[in-house]
Amino acid sequence: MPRVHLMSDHRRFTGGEAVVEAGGATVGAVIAELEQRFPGLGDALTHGASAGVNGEIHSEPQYLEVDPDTDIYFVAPLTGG
Amino acid sequence: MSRTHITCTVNGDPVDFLASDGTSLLDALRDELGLTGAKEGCGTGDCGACSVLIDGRLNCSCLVFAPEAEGTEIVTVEGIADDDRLHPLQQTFLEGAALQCGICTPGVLIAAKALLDANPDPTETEIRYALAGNLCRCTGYDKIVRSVQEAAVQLKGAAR
Amino acid sequence: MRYTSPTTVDEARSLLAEHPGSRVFAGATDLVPQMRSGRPAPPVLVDLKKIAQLMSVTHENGQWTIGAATPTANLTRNHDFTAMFPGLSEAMGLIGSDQIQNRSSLGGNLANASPAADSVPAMIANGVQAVIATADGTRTVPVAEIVTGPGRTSLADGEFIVEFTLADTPADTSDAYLRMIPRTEMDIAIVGSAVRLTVSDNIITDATVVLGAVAPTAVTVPDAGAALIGAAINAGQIDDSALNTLADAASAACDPIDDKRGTVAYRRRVAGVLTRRAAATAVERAQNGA
Amino acid sequence: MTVTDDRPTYKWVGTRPIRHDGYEKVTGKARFAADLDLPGQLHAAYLRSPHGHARILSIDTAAAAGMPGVKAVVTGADFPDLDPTDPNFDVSVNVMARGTVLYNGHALAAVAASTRAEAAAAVAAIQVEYELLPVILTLEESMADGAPLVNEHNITKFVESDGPSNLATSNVVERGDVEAAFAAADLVVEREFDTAYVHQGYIEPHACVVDVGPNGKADIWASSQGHFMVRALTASVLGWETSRIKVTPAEIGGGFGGKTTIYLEPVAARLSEKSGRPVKLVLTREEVLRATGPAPASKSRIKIAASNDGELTAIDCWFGYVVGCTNDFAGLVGAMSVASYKFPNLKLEAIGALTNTPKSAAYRAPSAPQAAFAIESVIDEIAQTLDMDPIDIRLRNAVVEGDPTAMGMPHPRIGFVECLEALRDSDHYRSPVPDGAARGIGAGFWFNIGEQSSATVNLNEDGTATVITGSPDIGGSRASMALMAAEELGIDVYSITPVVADTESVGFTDVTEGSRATFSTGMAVVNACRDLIEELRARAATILGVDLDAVTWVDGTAVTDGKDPLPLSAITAKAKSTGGPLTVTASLNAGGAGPSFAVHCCDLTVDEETGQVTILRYTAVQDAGTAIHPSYVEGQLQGGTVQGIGWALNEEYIFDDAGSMENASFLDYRIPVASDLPMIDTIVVEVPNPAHPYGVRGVGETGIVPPMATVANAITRATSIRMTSLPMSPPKILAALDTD
Repeated sequence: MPRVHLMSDHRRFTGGEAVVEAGGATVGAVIAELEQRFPGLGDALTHGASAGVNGEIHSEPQYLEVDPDTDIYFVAPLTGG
Repeated sequence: MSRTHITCTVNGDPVDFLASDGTSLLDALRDELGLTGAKEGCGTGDCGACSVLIDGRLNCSCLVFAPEAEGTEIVTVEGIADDDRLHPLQQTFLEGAALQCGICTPGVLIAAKALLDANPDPTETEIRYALAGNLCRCTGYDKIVRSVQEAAVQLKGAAR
Repeated sequence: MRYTSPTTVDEARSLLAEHPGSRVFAGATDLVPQMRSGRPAPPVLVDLKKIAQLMSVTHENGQWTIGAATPTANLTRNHDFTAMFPGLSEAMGLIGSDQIQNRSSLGGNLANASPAADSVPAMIANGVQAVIATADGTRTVPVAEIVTGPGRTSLADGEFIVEFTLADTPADTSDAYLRMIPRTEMDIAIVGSAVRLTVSDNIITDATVVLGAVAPTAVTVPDAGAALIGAAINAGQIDDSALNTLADAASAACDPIDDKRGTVAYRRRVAGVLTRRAAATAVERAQNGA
Repeated sequence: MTVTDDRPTYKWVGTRPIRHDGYEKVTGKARFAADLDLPGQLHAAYLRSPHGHARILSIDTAAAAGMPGVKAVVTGADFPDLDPTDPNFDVSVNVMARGTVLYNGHALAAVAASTRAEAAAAVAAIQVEYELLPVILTLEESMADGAPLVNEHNITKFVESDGPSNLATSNVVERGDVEAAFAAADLVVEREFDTAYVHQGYIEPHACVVDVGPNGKADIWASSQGHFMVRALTASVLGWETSRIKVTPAEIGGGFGGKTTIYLEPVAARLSEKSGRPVKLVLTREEVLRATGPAPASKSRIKIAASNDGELTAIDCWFGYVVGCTNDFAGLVGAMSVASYKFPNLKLEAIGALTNTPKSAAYRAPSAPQAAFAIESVIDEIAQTLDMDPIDIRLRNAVVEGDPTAMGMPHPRIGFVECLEALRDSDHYRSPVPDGAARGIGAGFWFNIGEQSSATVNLNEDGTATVITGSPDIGGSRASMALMAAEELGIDVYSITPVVADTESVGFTDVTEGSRATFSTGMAVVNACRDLIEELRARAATILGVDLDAVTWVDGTAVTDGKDPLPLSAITAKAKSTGGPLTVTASLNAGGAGPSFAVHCCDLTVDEETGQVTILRYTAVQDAGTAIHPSYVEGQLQGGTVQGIGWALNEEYIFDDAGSMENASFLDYRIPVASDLPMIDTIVVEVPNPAHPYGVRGVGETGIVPPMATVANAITRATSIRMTSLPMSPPKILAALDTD
């Protein structure tokens, strides 16, 4: 299952776990499963984070496809100057 | 506010226009004559983007009241090329990438021309002080200074 | 607002009398920023630059006469003048950019009454006199008596400065002006220090020290002058203890404020440092006949 | 000088043609937003709050509306109230205050009149009654227990919240066991730092002209870093459908992040709508400084553990950013600058605190410079304590591909080590430090971002091409687009006309920020060109009477065995007979923006009697991936460096106790002038970004990250004092020397 790496700010939903596994073929599906297991986390990830997948950061990752061995890093939204 | 009829020479052409007495020469050039090359970056003489030559002297046109232009000869960035041939400073600025956004460029070119008109062989330090009244936020001045140096070399070569 | 450009002093005098609240100007380098920052526009602007007397520089019979509206660049490009008054020229060469110096004038720099005006300490140190057009004639006063506080002068309504006079410096006398600004250009002085002195047989026989930007007006510091007078010059260097006394006197004379440009402590400290350095430069010039 | 890491050889990429928009810019013909005038145009002016924080009890505009020349007046009542949860709520409130002014300079009314003078006179006639509220100016005041609210609508992001507060955001990132690492360390250095508000300082004040026609459609000409952004935000603030607005990009006179948002356009649009006339709105310099985007002030605490041989084993740091009066600051990731080094144990906490000061905006590598100043200073202190060369300690700990970023995701291929080595081997670093001077080193990086871009490439009948994009050109990007298109198509770079088109003439493109234009929009151009080449091959096959597979595209010609090569111009000349015009559009949402690392080196002197710093020599080394137009890459490095030097030495916002900015002019907000500086030498390192067809990394942002620490570290080595507060102005340096 894809491994999800959480910012510290989101670990309050997982009882402190920094890395959790969740099934799904897309980042959106992974988030949906996390919401089921950790109510509130899905919403926080959807609205307050970007996702780093395969070395690329995506601000709207919902439909991004992931493999079972993918690492998903949720990070604070990135901006530029 | 009363309006004054002003007659002067701009970039070699005799012109006349009406301007309110409190209007700056910068606004008169831009609004009455349509010469928008000179820019307003501050309106207080601190950035040099509005630089023009008045009777050969470098001025911030934002500090000059329009009626003061009566009878003067004014040169703006629009007037420094020789017909279709760019002034060597314009050419070296292009070749040397001495501009990024380009908003300060008209004023810098005029200030650099005033320098080279008076001092054909300036040192780097002289160039830097001569351009100290022209703020540029994009380039860090490096390529501007180098391009002025290159133009000085070309102008001296042409003068020989 | 109406722009006028009289061609005689009389004409300017009449305009000012007819239109109370009107303003004379030369370079407008202070006037325009003041108007932009919301200060009320005067009903009539009186441009003094069309009056030949105010735009001329003459040197006759050991005396310089400088029109009050003359651009400072005209003076800093005048080699005779800069050779005789290197410190005053330095001060004028520090008033803003080349663009500003093609407009700024000694009259404007003085009458604007900024505590930080660069040319004022150097003018006072050199004993410059101001010739003022009054309602019905002229009066002549030392530059030191013009400014009475920030933005305030002893000029009565309708009065304006016509010209400045100053005498040639003797060969054994010279001056220097230094100021502290955070950048190298385009700043207002945090501290300015002008020193004029005379060196005779390796002894300083006369000295005047005037500070700018450290008090409501430029201040002459008699104690600092006194610290220099009598000091020995050894191989071009002023006696150390005299320099220390000088620096302490300069610092002690400061009555500065904390503002966006500098702190009280900084101004006091640097007033001493710059005065010491300016004195050293002035000595070098005096001994080299500059 | 360029260091190339197995970079392919190109014909056009990496050359230095004269930029296509250059002629207009050296002859005064380039049209910036304030250069445009429309027939019948009105001029607008703002009323701005003279108070740092106040409730607006009433606004009486009746007298103003009746003044000579006045055609329209607007206040907050003329704009819809967005829901506080709307992502554009803060922009909306900043554009025009509703009910409360949040900072001195906050706009609360505007007037359109026939002349600027009439508009200004009418503004002065607007009567406002205020009820003064407490003014919060510092991080300590903002975070104090029981502190009054800066902005009653602020809800903290990222953490659980029980109502409005002054906390904007809070992020924590941790890995390893920081406590254990500190306990076991040979050396621990801990320091606190602070930095002042600084402004982007673009020379062009914000400007726009807006004409709302009788059909309700708005034509906007504006200077911005993204005209699609202007369209979206303006529509949102006005409560309009996006399709009512067309935005034409004017030339932009500098942005540096500060023009990634809007201030004026909805105001000018409403004034135009009410008056039925075009309205021009141009800010004064004072307004730019008082009411547009400063970068946040900051405080920080940094604690780093090291072993005696220079391994950095742990970092524990806290950053507090002072973000101004609203909470759409999203730049805390900049604090991730710690990820320049491996740090097996790491704790990073960053908060944003609200104050009654202007809403902050992005500025080149947002929030990274403040963090890098602190971290690079502490690392330098460790190097000094261990008597290590400052480059060696960085090489010993520098991240390479696969090492984790602060948030854990591995770094892609990066060029930090290459930059450090390039500086180590440079003439500057190998030269002795001049007598009386000292040398400092600093480093930093920026992630860069990708996002959405579109490009259309039209081939013209004569074999030339027009490259149309939606990325405003803030530093020479048109030339880069033309170079990449020339490389792809195989035609002369001067046969290409790069154009930045309006919102109705090119596909959607995100704002030019995060150093993304040459990366993402460039990639769209390359994709369009590659599709076009496929089409050119097909047309050539038709003309030559061969199979498509038999045609290859080589250096601007269609090549097939046994026949003369067919140049592009021969194909475009027969476009009509082979299927019609040759034009292709490409769009993408780019991932894979490559981080760009930099290392800077500075020689300077300190006048220990006045505190004045003089910079003698400066070298900026940076990884550009591939430099498409090296002159403009160098220019980005030099410009960012000098902005950083200004930030280091003299730039700062000075507020009085009531929150009024005391130095709102270029005279007293001291950006560097030409005589302050030496030449800025550059070394462009090229470690290609594998995610871009030409290996491009954005270069615009990183240059501003290292200078503050570079200068501070040199000052320390010159004087033995450690400056921990920016700006390092002469009074602060002298005070530090005196207390040392």
